[in-house]
Amino acid sequence: MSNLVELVINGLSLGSIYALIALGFVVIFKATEVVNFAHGSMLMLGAYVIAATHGRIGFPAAVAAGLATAATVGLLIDRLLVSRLRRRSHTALAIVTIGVDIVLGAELARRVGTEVLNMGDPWLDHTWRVAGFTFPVSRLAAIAVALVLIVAFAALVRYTDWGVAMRAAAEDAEAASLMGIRLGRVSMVAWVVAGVLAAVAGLFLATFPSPGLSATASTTALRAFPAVVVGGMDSLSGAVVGGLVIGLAETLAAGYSEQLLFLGRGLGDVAPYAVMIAVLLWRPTGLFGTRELSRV
Amino acid sequence: MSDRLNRLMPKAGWVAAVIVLLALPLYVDGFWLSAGLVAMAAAVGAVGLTLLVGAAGQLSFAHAFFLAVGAYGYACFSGEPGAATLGLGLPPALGAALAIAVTGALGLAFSPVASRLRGIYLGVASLSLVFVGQHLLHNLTGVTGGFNGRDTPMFTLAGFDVTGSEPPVTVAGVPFGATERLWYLGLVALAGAGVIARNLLRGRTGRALRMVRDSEVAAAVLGVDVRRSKATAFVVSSMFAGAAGVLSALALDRVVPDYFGLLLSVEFLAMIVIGGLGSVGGAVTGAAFVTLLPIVLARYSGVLPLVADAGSGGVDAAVLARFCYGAAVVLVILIQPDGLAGLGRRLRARLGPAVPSLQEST
Amino acid sequence: MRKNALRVVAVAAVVALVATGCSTKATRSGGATGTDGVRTGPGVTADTITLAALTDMSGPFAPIGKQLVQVGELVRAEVNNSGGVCGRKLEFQVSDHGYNVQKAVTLYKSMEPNSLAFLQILGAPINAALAESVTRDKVLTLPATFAQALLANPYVVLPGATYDLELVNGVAYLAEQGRLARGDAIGHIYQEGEYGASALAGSRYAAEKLGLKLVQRQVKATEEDMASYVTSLKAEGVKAVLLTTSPKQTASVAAVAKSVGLEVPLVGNNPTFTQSLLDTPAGPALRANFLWSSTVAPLSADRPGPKAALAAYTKAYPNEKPSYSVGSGYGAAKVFVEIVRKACQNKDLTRDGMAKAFRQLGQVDTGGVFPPLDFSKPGKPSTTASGIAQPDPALPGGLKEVRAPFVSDLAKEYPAGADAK
Amino acid sequence: MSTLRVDEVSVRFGALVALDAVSFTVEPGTVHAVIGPNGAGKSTCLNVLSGVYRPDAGRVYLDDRELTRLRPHHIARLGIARTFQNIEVSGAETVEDNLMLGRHHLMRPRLAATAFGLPSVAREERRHRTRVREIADFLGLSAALDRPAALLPYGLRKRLELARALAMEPRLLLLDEPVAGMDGAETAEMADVILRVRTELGVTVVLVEHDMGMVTRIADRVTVLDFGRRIFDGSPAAMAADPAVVEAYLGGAPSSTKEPA
Repeated sequence: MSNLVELVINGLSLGSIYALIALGFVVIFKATEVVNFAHGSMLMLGAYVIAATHGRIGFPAAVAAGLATAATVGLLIDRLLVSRLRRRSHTALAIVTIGVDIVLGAELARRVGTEVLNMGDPWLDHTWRVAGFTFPVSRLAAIAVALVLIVAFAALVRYTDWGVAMRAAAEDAEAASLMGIRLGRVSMVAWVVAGVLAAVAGLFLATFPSPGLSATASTTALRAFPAVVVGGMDSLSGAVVGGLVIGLAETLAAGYSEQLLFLGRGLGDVAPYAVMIAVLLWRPTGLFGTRELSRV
Repeated sequence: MSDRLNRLMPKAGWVAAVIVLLALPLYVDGFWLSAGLVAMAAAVGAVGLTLLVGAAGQLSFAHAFFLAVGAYGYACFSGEPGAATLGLGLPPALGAALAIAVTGALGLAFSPVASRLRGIYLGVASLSLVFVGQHLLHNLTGVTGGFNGRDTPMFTLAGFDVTGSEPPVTVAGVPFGATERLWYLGLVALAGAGVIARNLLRGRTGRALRMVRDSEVAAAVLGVDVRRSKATAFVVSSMFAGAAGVLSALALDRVVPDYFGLLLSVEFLAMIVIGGLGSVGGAVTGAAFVTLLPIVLARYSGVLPLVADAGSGGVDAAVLARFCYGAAVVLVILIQPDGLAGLGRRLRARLGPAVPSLQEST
Repeated sequence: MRKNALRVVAVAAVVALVATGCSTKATRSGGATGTDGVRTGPGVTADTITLAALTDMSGPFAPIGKQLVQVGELVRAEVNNSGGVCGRKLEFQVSDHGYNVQKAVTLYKSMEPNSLAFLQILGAPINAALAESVTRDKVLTLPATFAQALLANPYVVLPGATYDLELVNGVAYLAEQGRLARGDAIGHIYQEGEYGASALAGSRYAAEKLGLKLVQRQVKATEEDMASYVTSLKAEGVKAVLLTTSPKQTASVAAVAKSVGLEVPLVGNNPTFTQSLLDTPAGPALRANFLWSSTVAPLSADRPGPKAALAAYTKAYPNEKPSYSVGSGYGAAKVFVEIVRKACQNKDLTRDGMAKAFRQLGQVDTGGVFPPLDFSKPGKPSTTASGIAQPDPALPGGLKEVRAPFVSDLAKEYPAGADAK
Repeated sequence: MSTLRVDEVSVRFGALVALDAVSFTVEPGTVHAVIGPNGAGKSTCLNVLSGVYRPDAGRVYLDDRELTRLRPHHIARLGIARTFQNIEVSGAETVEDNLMLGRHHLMRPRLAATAFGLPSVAREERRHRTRVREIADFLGLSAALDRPAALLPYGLRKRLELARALAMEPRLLLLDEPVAGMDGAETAEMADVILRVRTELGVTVVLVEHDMGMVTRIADRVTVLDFGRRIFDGSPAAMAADPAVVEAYLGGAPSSTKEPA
């Protein structure tokens, strides 16, 4: 029983990081209908900058630098590529981000090599014990930061001009643009916000219980894809729910791998995708995604 | 006269290309033939994917999975019976055909998902096939040999070894071993794949697929069964992937699960984008570019300026190759949406008037 | 129109036929006997012997591949400076496969015809994919891995004990120290594939012999967060955890174990550790609980082999951080040079000559990089000894030897080799 | 010849009622116009007829055959063709290939035979291409056969869409605002084409239209919708005099009399 409780705690804390990654995907998708396959590299870039600079400038400044770098890359992708290709098919745009991911990923993998880079975070391997259960401080920080960011972001969407514009653009880009909404600005802010979210997620993905940043961090980010799809690509609350569901699925499948042996070994890695397929068969646009009207 | 010459030029070009390809094993060594074989296998797969993504507009990351099914399917159907891994000992040609059929059947099994989902949802959902596939390849050890994979059965046709050296054949003083023989099998497969894809794209099926891509509603009111068309595209594309899998298995001697990962699917997408979505010729060119670039760079990294020695921490051949094709993907979509195929068309249009287009444009 | 097309075909065919007549590929080098009475095979000319290295310099194992090639070059320079072998200079042909099977297979085909042997083929899936070709081409290879399944291949040179033996000795060491008793549970976290399967054979054997309960957890190479595995091992009350993982996974296990209060020894195989782990938050946990059970000596070991390897390496590459691969690469290259020398004595520098020389080698001393090696028994490991080391950030390589290589009583009875299950 | 019967059809989008128990009957061989102000539910109506939307209540019959439960491609195969308000042609394809798409349901689905390029497939293609050229002739598109559809001027693209619908050899043709965005001369030409389709080819035409003048000129019968409800059904002449139509559709001012409401 205590095993289950600890696994659930692990799952939810991992899920909160997936939620952050998923949120970044959804912001971009909602505002520009682009599926950003470069999200993993943006995440890794942010984390890499933090890891590479904290020794010289200290952790807080390194985090600021990491967020700024990832946001800048987001901005560049938007200005140099997405804004020029707005009229093209979503598939073409998705493939452009794959191209970006290949280039950025190759360079980051080359720099990190097989090293495991320390993130220089203040949480180290500290834990917090309550009623016999252990909570890693870094994951508590992750949950807290995720909560703050999600609330802040929800407020941004609800109360600011940009939020209104983004929702309008998501409804009908053409109509929004006729109504004087600057789609360019909506898209730009979305990419910058996504960059920040990616870097934050990257930071927490590379802190305890993970020992540091390694070249495979961007593949871990791929696991947020099932989270996004389970929640629904255009639903912000869906991203959060999807992240938690996937985190739980992965942790439970790994924790109970002996009991689930009939499904084969190494199940933790596939569980997110199995959950995703199951959800998609039931609801083709995810749990909270907008359903399309036309019937063909 | 010049008019006639103009009409004859492309034909002569084709004939020359065919002759060069046929004569190549006489001149180049095993490395180039082997690299060429890998490229031909990739080209067969890319042609299939361009039918699905380019013509039918369905984004799929599942191609590596279907390639694996083809490769392992062939190994199972034609493998030695009684070995550690399942083998039915069927004649290789039959085994290959069955492997392709099984791949098509799996494509059909996935098509309910494919036809329910649109665009990007399908793309992401198809990712799961690659991961579930990897899981199965590692765990169904009795069939797949697990992590270490299994050997590819030899391909023989009516007593003639295509992947061996019996009976010995020597042409113009060059002994024709496994690689040389397999080269011709690759050529036949590639030519077959190209012709089939072009026939499909030019006919009723291709027109319907492109209409489904452009507008599902319009296609439906024109009497096109949209779900069926999407399923057809998925099945046909899977069968091409199955054939590519068989060919890869033969080219690589052994099938190992690591090869059929997400990276392979992404490479296939890169091939068809660089080549030009929906174009058969483009898919072949793109496949050659993406597969040969890293191999050639690795082989000649010592000779090339700008390329650091591997492992020296600088930009070495492998990193450079990834930069090149990542950048190629971005640049093609940014400035040359029709890919290399479009570039070729434009060049030909400039060089000679009234040259019929060889590609099925999108 | 049709006539024209025919004419084109005819002309082209004639051109092709003429060209065929001057094909250059028709002449291919075969076996021959040189003027010095030495029979030569592929990769051997009158004044050079070419050895190939098919390695990873851009993929996940690039730093290992890179250091192995670097020390290989050092050994080569050493040999060539002292006159080479059989009056011939050693040449290396190095290719980078980036841990990609398809690339590796293609590159192998280009390297094989021009090389006497493969000084190195790095990567378990790549070795698996090439096993068939290696046997067919009868080319001696040295895989940079210690999986026991490789012993079955007569053309594979495997210096050192296999992963299973490392863990048998490791568990025996814990039992000797009184940290394990009959009836205790031990955990084993291992990667899927040959690496994990090989180690698992050892842990199963040791657990059975010592009356321990073995709790297995298989992980994928790409997994990084070990929290759920460690949590579930803790629930089983394990007294020690064996690790057959990547360094990053090792660090995650150590840190999580400490945080959930699982303060037990963690015993890892030789590829489970790199020095940079000690700079991460997992550093203190590793220093407290990690034991490196390895057939390769740590670089700081007080023996001539590791000392020479370290000295040569730091002299040639003062800015690099040497790891234990410097030692194992140095030792392996030495072994390989010995085989070439033996083949030279036999006046048979062919593929068959190399295979024969390999078996005739007898005892090989690598100056203590590896335990004394004996390759005379096909299918058996060249040694059953391995040592124990502990993390120590102050030393080169980050490891301090706590027990020199030994053969535990458990390992003596162990049916090591290709027939072990 | 067949009769299309729309029986109490309702369509709702959430709280919005797009069609509210609408009924009308299209007699064979007529041009039947469905008109109404913006948002009246005209396009929704056409979408129901062609099977793109499934109504929440009510039925549609072609003679005795119920269409309401059929998927769009089944309805198309029964001989109902349509065009779209925003032209839906494949821009990259040639005019001829776009027209060949209209023949899709008339050609046999032979995947393997097509793949291997059997002569019978080529023969079938040729046969249909001949017919497609005739249709192009009929609509004055012959000169443009080889051009990509995207390069045609707007008016010709509208006409191409109509030609593609005709290539399906339909019994019933549904046209969604066929003259939207056209100038006077183009409108007149299109009206002429539609009449020829009815008289020379004997195809029944259902026309959703905004252009009042055109409707009164060519329609045999008119159904007027307003806010999803049918407010009139009868001859064009009677419509002009109907007070409800005048009120709803003409903004309270019949164009002929200019009388304040």
